[in-house]
Amino acid sequence: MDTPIAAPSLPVRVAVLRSPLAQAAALTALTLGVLVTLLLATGHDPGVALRALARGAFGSWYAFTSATLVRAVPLALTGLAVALAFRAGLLNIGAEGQLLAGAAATAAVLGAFTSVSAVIALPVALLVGMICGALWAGMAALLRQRFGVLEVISTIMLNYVALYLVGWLVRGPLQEPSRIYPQSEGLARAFQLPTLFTGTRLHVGLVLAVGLSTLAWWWLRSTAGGFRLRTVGMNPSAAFTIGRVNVSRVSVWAFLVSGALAGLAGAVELTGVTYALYESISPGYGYTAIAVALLARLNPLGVLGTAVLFGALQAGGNAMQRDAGVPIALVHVVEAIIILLVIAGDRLPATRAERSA
Amino acid sequence: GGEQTAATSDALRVALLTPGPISDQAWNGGAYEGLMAIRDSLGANVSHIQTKTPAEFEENFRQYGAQGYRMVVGHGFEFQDAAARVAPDYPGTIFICTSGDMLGPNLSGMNFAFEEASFQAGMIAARLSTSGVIGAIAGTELPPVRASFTAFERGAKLIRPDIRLLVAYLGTWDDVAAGKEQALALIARGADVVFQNADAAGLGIFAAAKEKNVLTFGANADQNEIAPDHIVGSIVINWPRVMLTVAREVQDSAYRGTLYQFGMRRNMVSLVLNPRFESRIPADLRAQVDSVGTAIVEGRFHDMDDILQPADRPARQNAP
Amino acid sequence: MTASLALSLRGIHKQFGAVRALHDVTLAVRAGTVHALLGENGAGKSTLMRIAFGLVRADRGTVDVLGTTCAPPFTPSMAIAAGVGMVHQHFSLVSAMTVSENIALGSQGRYDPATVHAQVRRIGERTGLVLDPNARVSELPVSAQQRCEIVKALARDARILILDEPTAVLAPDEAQALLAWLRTFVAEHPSHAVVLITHKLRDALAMADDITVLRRGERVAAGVAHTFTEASLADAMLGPGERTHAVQQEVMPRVDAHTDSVGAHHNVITADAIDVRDPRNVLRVRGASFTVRAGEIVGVAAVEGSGQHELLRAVAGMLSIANGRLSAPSDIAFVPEDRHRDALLLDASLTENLALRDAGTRSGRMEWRTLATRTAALLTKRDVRARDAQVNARTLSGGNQQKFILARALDDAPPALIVENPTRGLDFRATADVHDALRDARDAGIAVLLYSSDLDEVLALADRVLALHNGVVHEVPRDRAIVGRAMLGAA
Amino acid sequence: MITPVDDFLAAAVRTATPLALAALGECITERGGVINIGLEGAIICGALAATIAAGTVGGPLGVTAGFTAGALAGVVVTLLFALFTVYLRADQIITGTAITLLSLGFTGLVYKTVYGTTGVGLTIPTIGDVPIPGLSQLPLVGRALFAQPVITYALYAIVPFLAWWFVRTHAGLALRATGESPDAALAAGIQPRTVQALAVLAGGAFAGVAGATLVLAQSGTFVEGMSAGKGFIAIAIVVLGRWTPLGVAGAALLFGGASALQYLFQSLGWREVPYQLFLALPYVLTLLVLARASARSQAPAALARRQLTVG
Ligand SMILES: Nc1ncnc2c1ncn2[C@@H]1O[C@H](COP(=O)(O)OP(=O)(O)OP(=O)(O)O)[C@@H](O)[C@H]1O
Ligand SMILES: Nc1ncnc2c1ncn2[C@@H]1O[C@H](COP(=O)(O)OP(=O)(O)OP(=O)(O)O)[C@@H](O)[C@H]1O
Ligand SMILES: [Mg+2]
Ligand SMILES: [Mg+2]
Repeated sequence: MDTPIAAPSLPVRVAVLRSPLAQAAALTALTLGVLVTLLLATGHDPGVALRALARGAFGSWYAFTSATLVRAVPLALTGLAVALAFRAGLLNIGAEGQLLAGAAATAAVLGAFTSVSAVIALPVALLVGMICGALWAGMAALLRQRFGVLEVISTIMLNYVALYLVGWLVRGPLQEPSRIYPQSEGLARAFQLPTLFTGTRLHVGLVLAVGLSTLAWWWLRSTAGGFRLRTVGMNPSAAFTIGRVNVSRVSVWAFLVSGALAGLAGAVELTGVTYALYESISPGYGYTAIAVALLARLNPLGVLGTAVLFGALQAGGNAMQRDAGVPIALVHVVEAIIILLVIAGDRLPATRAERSA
Repeated sequence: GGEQTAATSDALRVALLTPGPISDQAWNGGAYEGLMAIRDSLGANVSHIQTKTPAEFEENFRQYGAQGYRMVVGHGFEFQDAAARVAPDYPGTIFICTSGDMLGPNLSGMNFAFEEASFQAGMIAARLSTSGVIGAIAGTELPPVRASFTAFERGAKLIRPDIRLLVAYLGTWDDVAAGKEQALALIARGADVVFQNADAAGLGIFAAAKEKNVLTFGANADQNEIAPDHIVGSIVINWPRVMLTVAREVQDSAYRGTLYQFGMRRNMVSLVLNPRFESRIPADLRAQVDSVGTAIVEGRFHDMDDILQPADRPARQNAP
Repeated sequence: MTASLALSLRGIHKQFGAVRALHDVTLAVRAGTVHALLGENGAGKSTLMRIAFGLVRADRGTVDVLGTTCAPPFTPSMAIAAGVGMVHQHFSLVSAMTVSENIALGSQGRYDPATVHAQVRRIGERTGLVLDPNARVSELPVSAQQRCEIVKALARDARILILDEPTAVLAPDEAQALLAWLRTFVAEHPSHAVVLITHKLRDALAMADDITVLRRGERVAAGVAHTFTEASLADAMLGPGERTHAVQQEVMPRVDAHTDSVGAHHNVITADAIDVRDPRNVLRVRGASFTVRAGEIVGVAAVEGSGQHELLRAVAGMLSIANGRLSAPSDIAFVPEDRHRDALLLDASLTENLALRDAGTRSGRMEWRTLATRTAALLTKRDVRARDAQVNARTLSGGNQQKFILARALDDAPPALIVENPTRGLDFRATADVHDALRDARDAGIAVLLYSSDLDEVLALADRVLALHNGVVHEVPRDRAIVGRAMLGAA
Repeated sequence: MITPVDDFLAAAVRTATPLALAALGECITERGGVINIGLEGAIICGALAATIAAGTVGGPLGVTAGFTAGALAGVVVTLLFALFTVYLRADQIITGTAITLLSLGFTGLVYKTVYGTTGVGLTIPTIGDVPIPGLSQLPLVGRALFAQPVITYALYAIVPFLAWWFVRTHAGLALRATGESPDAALAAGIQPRTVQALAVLAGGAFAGVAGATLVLAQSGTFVEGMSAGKGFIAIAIVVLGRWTPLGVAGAALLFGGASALQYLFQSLGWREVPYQLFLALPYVLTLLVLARASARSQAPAALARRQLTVG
């Protein structure tokens, strides 16, 4: 039944992009208007602040690679994790915890492998990170299959548990040898992911993120497994009735793969950026990932784009603090307004068209 | 956020990175106060950034280094790995990490002998406690926190060997309600003096002390006025002095790459008693506390030598 | 004249994007009459009535209810207040709520279940539409849901009742009872009126006072019922020269229209004393034994809730059997009754919907290009009206969706086919196409097991009939009276 | 005579109070078919508004002003959320995330503007515990249930009222119908969008009051980010409580109890046990309870129905 409430937006959307230029212009103007007003009201020179934002994100090769793209890597991997799960109809809010599990496992492996060649140790460590991310997600999958516990809630709970687990590990088994600091021992050079360009901090994690996003995009589109996952996400009942798809098996696998990707994000962040396990290793990448994935409409390739957008926002936010003296609170407000305007830009035309229908 | 002052182009430029909000009236707010002192006293151009995740530390250090900041302070042990990686690339910038033990040509750890004043606080707490149970609450367990709590317990035991210390951690530095509830739980177990190092969440501990009429201590800054009838005294780091001392060295090119160890000795850390409690602290105790203080300043006090504080160990050299 | 009109829609235009749903349509419903609204799938019947109920806003035109013009914005709550009640084609009940909660929905102030219970009982006594007010809608059989929809409208003193294909989900007896009641409704209240949307021309001719026919959004005929015949109605609905032999069969179905199977062969499905439990572990089928041979259609006749749902799914391999022995091929094709819930990916292309058929066993790459070609060929072969293979399933009309589903099921010549209410909600042209496809499948040697809540459909298609009552299966002769009695448990 | 059990139970109820308030509001919102992840933002805004209002007005009247301001602030923030999700039908989860970020930043900004770097300290008037004569003397539950601030007592009225309101008023039916099937609601003459908008705003008011409770009945101060994830926990509590007011109250109490147990365990001075184990306890306990009592089937059918197109 097609009431105005649940009208499918797909056919409508096409009619909408009629004058994208005008709409983009109007929206940009609105964005800038709100931001400028806000900055002026708080006594900041909007020109200086917004220039800092742009410079911090894209202003130089270093900023783009080492600030924006370095942040985009974990956002893309966790965003991909969320996108795959959502595509299978699973609300995995637990990428944060799975990331932490992956990072912790990687730190443990590399801590134990000090005498093993990096060529072996590093891939093994990343793999174990993925496996532990998958296992952490697997708990939610198990709770869902066996006990019918909604994954929305179990994954939130598991995020907190993971956080405290890491807190304990860095003060217990994984603590650095002097046993003073709550962190693991810093990785030897050989155990650090190589950087892509000298003079930047951009590491090969980017290649992994781009490669896996592309792979996931291709896999969802072109393989039977990917198609099966999509059928379960679109209509599990039809997938079972017509496709004879083993829905719960597909769900469990999707959950595990999602967890593995988030775990890899943690492993890559540890080996590519922080080089040690800290309690605060993730500034909430796993939560931001949900917005990254949804804004990309759960398209794995789109995730790369939105991850860069969010990475740029955060990189620019740091620069606004550093170079324009904008307090972090205001930086958050600015980031939120930009996100809201992106959402509005996405929905406004569609809404107008739906209303006229 | 840091304010930029109009300064001459060759003015000293100093940056501060804090892991938490500078409105906490404690660890982060104190350092920011120090930064402001540098700006006001030395006419420096200053910048501040709040950044919590290790992933961002290196980027911010590099950006400051590249922009020619002369002194960059990372406010916490967690900053030092990143600082050590960046320092060699920016020899013109001095990197300082609080609670750190790394050392290099342009990299120093800076420690506060928080435990010295904590020891004294413990002595007072033991005497003011009627129940024989005292408590200590922190956000999370960090090296200076642990050292401070150990010293607090030793000080208390010195006065009253049978005293019992209950320690609890909140897992957060800004959940005031959790701070209060944890304090109430300790109070319910008989603790009538609650020591704390919980930054913003510490306000909840003060609120509990007020409500249950027990005693507590301020930490990192002079917090005595927040609950004047219940805060016995505060362990105060004299942030303006600390930060100015280092900044002056940097400005005068007198920086020599040493580990900074600030304690009672140079009056950088002190137990500032709440005047309202002066009368409630018996003279003999007062004398005893003072004599411990003197012994510490004169280097004659060895009861805390085994409490691992980074500066007490040979400094780790920054690997090139 | 106007005064005697209960409902009057004039000059209604409605455009959905590129689709012209209604063009200058007028409908005049006289007080004290039953008015039948006819038309093929997609002709615009539902849209027109949704406009009368305020659910859809017309682009142009006026709506008068009981002599008063309803100025826009005209909303369902205004329609209800004005005395319009609508029973929707796709039920608009909240399945998680009870019957009485659903009936009370939309009022103000306190909700007192006792009052509503009393009201439900009163309406039940007056109309024969009996309901358990405490039952959850999700647990009701469709016929009871249908009653609930009607009682909901009556409980608000609806004076104009609009029923959108109310008989589509009812067993023939239930349908006859409902239609009879509609006549008493207008007979007892001369100021009231009924608009009845149906695909059954015979029902329209027998029950309605007036008839309006829509074709592709336009009114093509209107008048007093006795001025029409089935043939003239069919011509009006289809347009001149469209009445084929198959359609003729559907318009005027006779049991003797049955064509016998070319010849049945070996057993494809053999059930030996099987018990089936539903997912809640309730025993729904007890000791069922039967066979389905290649090249025959076996029809299952049963009233709603007798266990046919579970029986069909057990044979299709989707429910495990609790006891007994079942031998059936593993690649049975299944066409479930709820197309949107169980058979389609509504927001995926037809090609992807075709690929859904073996999504569970497929491996490796998806050959989308091949699949698209195959889909396109299938659309042509089975006369599925869709722009191309890449359009989303949602954009097809119900009839074409059903034809597509059947075509997909038969695409790779399965040994057996199980179909459940295959023509629910379809117009006679689409119904004819579906029936043709089923007979073709049988003639191609496929073993077909068919359930329909419409006994006439079972009798028209089946070579053998199984009567199912309360979970117990008996094979019975293909005789309407005998089958009817067996369905009700009478020997 | 106050026993450790009394203290533990009282702490459980205290901790549960703001969670229950926020979760009841979210329960209303979700029953209308909307999931408001921006709850955290409404809580922190409520907390700041309560701080400013109570501090400005001062005295016992200040507390009333504080709660009122908290509720209003919650409504104002969720108005923005409603605009995006109900009117523009934007994705509820991204919008909620943005609203939370916005609120955390905005409150930090306003706080600093109003109170400077010195902060507000402990100067905000608070409501103390009001023991009910007689009842508070009851064994075991007396102190826990009847020696609490007034806002907790308010819950004793709100929970049964909401439970009644959901099933015994037409407005309650309309709300539930909207969450189950907006189509059906529309056909019954209900305006689903209006209902959803109101449900979101009501949830915001409750969240704002929850934030005010953190300040006025608990800490007596404001700290940036003091909501500390309580909004997310409240959302989990709604699921745990199976979308019914009584269930939500019970779930909040369970979580409050688990937290109180955590505080209690830490206060016992078992130093050998890693403290993180205690901190994780409430979450682990919640998982265990969930595993015992699945909640899948009770979710409103149209909850968070996404406007999202997959590309
Ligand atoms: N919500 C909608 N969006 C777009 N087009 C629509 C919508 N609803 C109806 N239509 C269009 O209006 C036409 C009329 O549809 P309607 O549902 O009124 O047909 P109908 O006569 O009721 O068909 P049926 O017999 O199958 O119920 C359809 O062909 C369709 O193209
Ligand atoms: N979202 C949509 N976009 C475009 N057209 C639509 C949409 N939804 C429905 N339609 C059109 O509506 C027409 C009929 O829709 P409707 O759902 O009334 O079909 P129906 O024949 O009544 O199906 P059913 O028997 O399942 O009710 C179709 O021809 C289709 O083109
Ligand atoms: Mg229709
Ligand atoms: Mg139809």
